[in-house]
Amino acid sequence: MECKFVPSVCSYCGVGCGVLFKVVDGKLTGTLPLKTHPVNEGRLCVKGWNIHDFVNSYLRLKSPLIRAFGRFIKTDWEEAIKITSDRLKDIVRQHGPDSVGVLVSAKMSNEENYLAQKFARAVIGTNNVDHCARL
Amino acid sequence: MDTEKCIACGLCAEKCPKKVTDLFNEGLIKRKAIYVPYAQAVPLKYAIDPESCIYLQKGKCGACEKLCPSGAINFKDRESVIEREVGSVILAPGFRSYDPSGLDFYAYDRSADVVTAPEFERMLSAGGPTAGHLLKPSGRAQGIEPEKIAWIQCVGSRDQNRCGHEYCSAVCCMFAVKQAVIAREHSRRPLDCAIFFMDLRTQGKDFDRYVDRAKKDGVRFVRARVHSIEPTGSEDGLRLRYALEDGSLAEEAFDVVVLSTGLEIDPGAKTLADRLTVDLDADGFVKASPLSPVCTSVPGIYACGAFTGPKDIPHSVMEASAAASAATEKIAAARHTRTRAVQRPEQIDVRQENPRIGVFVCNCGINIGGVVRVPEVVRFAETLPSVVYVEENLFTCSQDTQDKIVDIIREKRLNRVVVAACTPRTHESLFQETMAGAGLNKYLFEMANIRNHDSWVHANDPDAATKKAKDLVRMAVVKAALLRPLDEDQLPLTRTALVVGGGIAGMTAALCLAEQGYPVDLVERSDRLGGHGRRLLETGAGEPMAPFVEGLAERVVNHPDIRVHLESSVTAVEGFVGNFNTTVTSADGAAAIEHGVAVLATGAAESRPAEYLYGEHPAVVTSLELDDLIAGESGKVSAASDVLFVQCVGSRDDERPYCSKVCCTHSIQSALKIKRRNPEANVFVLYRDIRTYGQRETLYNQARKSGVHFFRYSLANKPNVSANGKKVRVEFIDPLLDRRFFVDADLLCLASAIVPRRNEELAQMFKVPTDADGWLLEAHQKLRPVDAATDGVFLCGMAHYPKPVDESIAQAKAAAARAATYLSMEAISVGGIVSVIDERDCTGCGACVAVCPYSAITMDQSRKTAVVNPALCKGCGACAAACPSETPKLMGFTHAQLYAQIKGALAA
Amino acid sequence: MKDQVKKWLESGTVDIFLGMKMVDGHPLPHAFTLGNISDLEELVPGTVRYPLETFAAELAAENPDARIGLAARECTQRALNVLSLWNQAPTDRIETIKLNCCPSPLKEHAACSYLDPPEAGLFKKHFGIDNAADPEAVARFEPRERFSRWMYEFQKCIKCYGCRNICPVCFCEDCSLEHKDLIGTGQLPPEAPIFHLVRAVHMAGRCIDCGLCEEACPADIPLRLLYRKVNAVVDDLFDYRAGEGEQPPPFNIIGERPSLEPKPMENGSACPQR
Amino acid sequence: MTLKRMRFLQEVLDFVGLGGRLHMEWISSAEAQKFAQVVTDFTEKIRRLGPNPLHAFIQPDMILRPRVVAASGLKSTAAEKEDAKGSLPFTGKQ
Repeated sequence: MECKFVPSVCSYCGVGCGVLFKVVDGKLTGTLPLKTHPVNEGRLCVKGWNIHDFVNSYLRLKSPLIRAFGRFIKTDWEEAIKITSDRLKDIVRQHGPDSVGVLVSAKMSNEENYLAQKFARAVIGTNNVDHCARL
Repeated sequence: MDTEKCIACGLCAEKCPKKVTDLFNEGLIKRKAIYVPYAQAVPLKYAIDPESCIYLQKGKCGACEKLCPSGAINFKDRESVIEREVGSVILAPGFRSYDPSGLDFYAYDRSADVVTAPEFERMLSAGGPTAGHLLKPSGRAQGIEPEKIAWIQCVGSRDQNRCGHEYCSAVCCMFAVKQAVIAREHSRRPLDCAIFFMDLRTQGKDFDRYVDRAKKDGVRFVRARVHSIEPTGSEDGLRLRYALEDGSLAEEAFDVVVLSTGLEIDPGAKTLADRLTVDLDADGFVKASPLSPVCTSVPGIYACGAFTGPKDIPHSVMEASAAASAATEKIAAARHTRTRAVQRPEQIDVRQENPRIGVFVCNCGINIGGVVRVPEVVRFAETLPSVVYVEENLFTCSQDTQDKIVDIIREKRLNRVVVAACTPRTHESLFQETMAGAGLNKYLFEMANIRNHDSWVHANDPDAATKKAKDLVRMAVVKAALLRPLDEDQLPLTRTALVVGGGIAGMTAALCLAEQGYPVDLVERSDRLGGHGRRLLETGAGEPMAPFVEGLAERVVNHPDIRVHLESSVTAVEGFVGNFNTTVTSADGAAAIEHGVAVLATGAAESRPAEYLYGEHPAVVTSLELDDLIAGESGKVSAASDVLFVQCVGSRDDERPYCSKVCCTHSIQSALKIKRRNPEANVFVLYRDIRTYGQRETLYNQARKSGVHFFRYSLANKPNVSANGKKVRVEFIDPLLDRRFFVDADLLCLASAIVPRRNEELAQMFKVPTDADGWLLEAHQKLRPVDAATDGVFLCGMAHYPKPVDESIAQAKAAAARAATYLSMEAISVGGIVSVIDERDCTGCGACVAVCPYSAITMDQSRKTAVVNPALCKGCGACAAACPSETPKLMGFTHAQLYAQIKGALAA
Repeated sequence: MKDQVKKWLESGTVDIFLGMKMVDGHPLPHAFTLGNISDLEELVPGTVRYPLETFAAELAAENPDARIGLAARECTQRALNVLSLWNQAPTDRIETIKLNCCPSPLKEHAACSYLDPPEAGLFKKHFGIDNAADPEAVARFEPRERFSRWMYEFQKCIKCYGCRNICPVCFCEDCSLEHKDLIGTGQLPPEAPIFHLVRAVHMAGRCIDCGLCEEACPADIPLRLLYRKVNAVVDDLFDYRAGEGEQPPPFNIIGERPSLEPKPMENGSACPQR
Repeated sequence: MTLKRMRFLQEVLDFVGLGGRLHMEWISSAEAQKFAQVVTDFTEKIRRLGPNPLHAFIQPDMILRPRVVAASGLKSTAAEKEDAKGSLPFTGKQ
């Protein structure tokens, strides 16, 4: 029986509320607002309260999937990336870079989000990039 | 009247031109010649009173026949003789209320404001002539309310001079108190209620408590025999004249006087008894021995209720069951020989199907159709979701419509049925039967009551009634869409009984069951059977007890179907009705007994008085000890020249507010024995109220005639006892002379209270609660007097409340009869409308366990979840309401279904 | 306190001790065990409150043999009593060390984050309900104004469920607040006032007045005030105070108290009360 | 049990300003007259209390317009005031 309380920052949006994770035997079992955090002062929104739920969700994707024949087929990263890049290249070639949009989310780190916009602007060549926490 | 066709719409009575005095309402109002005898009549069907019907008397009229929408009236119907071959006959013709017309001093004939108790009962009833509104009979038209009401007890009872009824009617004291309390509740103004009585005979269970409450509430009790009632003709109303206890004369005026008229046997019942050669006693009651209370002089004919002696409802209900038991014992072999099973098609599984609802809207002749625009409701129902078929019927409940419904269910592949008609109370089972006939689960049925709740209530407003009918149909349809088929399982049961207690009650119950062919285990704590019965000398009617108890014990011991466990006690109980598993422990070890039902007959005990020098002076004994002395032919009794009895020792006081019920009769019998043995002896009885209820009154009269002296004392002025050599000096005040007396008694007999046994553990094992005084609690005082709240557990004898031998025997037989209702079943049907708890959502908080009135929910501590036993669940829904997270689902009434219904109601 | 916890851990009186530890200036809940016994140096009473009793109850349920120690404020103790009553916390396996918290006539000092709620703003004062107000003061508003003020507060709700999530005495698996038949879904603010009243009803006989709900409320709804009224009603009607003693709550005992009469419709009603 | 819950709910509803709109009465199935009387009286009472104030608040954009909301319903109807007199201050133990 091991029980830990880990302070962290909510990954949902740009506000950056302090959260406290309850970790029992290595598993994230609960989220609480961090009472002393200057941003949220012990309050959270419904998303923040349920961080442990999405972490532990059985619906989370654990490997890349390809849609073929109308259903999803499990695959490895190498193939997934190859197919994605091939299709993106095709689309950009046929319809131009502005036919592609990049959506990223708060569940990624800042660095990843930075890379995503870099990818959109520098690689694809479009300004169509957006983020769910663009408050 | 064809009761199959009558739909109780009431049209016939509305149009019937003939008005007749309503006997049910004690002649206070009129009814028609075609009528329903009283509002709660079952079945609710109209009847024609042939003596008053114009058509039957004069051959003209027939208005009802023309108007009846269902053609139920058949004037050609004639009286027919029906012959049946039966093994036993039970007589229960009841009683009639004494008619005080002849008693001129009570002015019953002369004043409308002098009424009998049954008349007053109707005046108080919400279904009565004044709808429960308390009005002065003489001022009913003007709406004048009474301010003072008097009750006069013992009218037609305890009176040999004017009405020839020596007996006490046993029930009047209690009903007068009840009427006084209710009258005060019904009155808008403070009502002065006074009860004039001789002895207050409220000996039943919890009755004295009720009286105490009435006194506290302000009902006056006046100990006086009213001499006369004189109508003054003025505002004063009725003048009562009476003598107070000290001899002074008193007068008081009242608005209304209620005569607490006694019970007597109807001449018709006497004729019936004559025809059957059943012996009656001088009072007209069935001659029966207290040792075989429901048997008549003719074998195979049994009697119960007031026909065997005046008695109250609980006692009558007990006797009814006892008579049923006695009537089946001899013919038990014929049980089930004439029953047939119903053939039904196999059930269709509709669980995977989308709801396909059929709605049948009933016109009920013009009963509904005359107010509600049924075609409009039909069109509306067609628009409701999941409804695939709607039909209008003239009479949905008629047999041909039933057959049609079956066809339509098949043809349209309906899997839910809604009937918008009358009340499910009377018709749901009929339609469910139809469902089963079409192969549908009977719980896929829902009813909307657009008659009683709608067309009857809003008869003057067809628009509103039609709107409401739509709402009701919508509610039923949205609920029906969520209905699920429910299963009923057949649970096998162990067809044996366990009887705890080997006294008279326990032995009687065991014998009755064994005689009906059910094996019985009888557990007795002591080393021999008989209990207190062995110490009693004789019954109230003077029959010796010893041979009876001896004979009973012998029959029990020798009965092949009874196993007697002496010096044993119950130490653990598991299971539930039909499947109990009880551990009986004796010196030889523990034995497990499987049984289907249990009868608790653990008896009571005589208390040891802590007053009046009991245990300190050899001359002071209790009633049972005096019995021992008399039986032992002790010189102590024969030599005694002064014997004194003190009643209510430890009963009817603050500590034990109940009456021990048997002591008055017991003491008077002992007093008579002493008098017989030594007529020179002075015998005194100090009492508070002499409660020789029913025909025991004869003993009281005998005692007084043979010179036994009776003195009343009150709780505030208890007699004072001191030692005086070998004698004890008893000082007391005679209220009539208001003087202090003393008696130097050779023997002082204390009528000590009967106290419950300390058997909380046993009660808890069988989940039977005890009342405030420690007596085992029955499920319903009047209607289920021998059933415990727990299914399959029954009680009888003194464990339930102190009572004389005849009542104990009757109750024991009753318990056996009730137990046999389970034992005669092939299996117990469980499931249907019961609560179901989903383990995944249950947090094990125990709220449902605490509120379940039937102990049907237990906590599985290892899984931390509550478990419902469907065999015990009655579907009351208390658990569903108590649970903070709505986890218990009451099948057929789930939260989802009820919410849908509420939303349906508000959807308009 | 540190010595006491150390003694408990070393003697095996408890396997785990839940208290507060200072981490980078933040007092955080922490599970002290024999393995990290040196952490005890940082053990603090803490001015902020987390529902430690909930953690303890969860741990106890997961580990049927574990013995748990707890730094308990008075509200923690009350919550434990309630949880025990509802069969949710094995109090025989939970040891507590009392903290000096709620103020009393004897001790003014109290380490409780709730003690000085922020002053209500002007708008809230004018149209809403001051969190620091007394239930009696709220009751003095006229009914319609009372309703209006409550609705102003309830409508700020963002349905974060924080009040329920942090509540130490909320333990249902299947919460009525998420019951779509009771409370409509997909709208914000949630069906007011139903959402808050449903919760208020569920708190009856259970709320131990710790105030964590109000502390956690991002919309500053005076929840503690509402539940205080609930508690007062339960106390007045049933003579029951949740968290004190071992009496089962009134809604868990079948039967009515004879003195409890339905509320009369109004004075001089045509239907006299019996 | 029902009585307990209803008594409790009456007080709580009253506290949030919806008092007098919940009533409970014991009526036996034999007391049709009483039933009709109670329903009539209660209907009449509700009519006097006026429409449910809740309806004034159910507007989709309510959250954006708290000022309007707050201002819209600070006045009690005469009947509500009267009812408040009967029910407040809370009388407590009975």
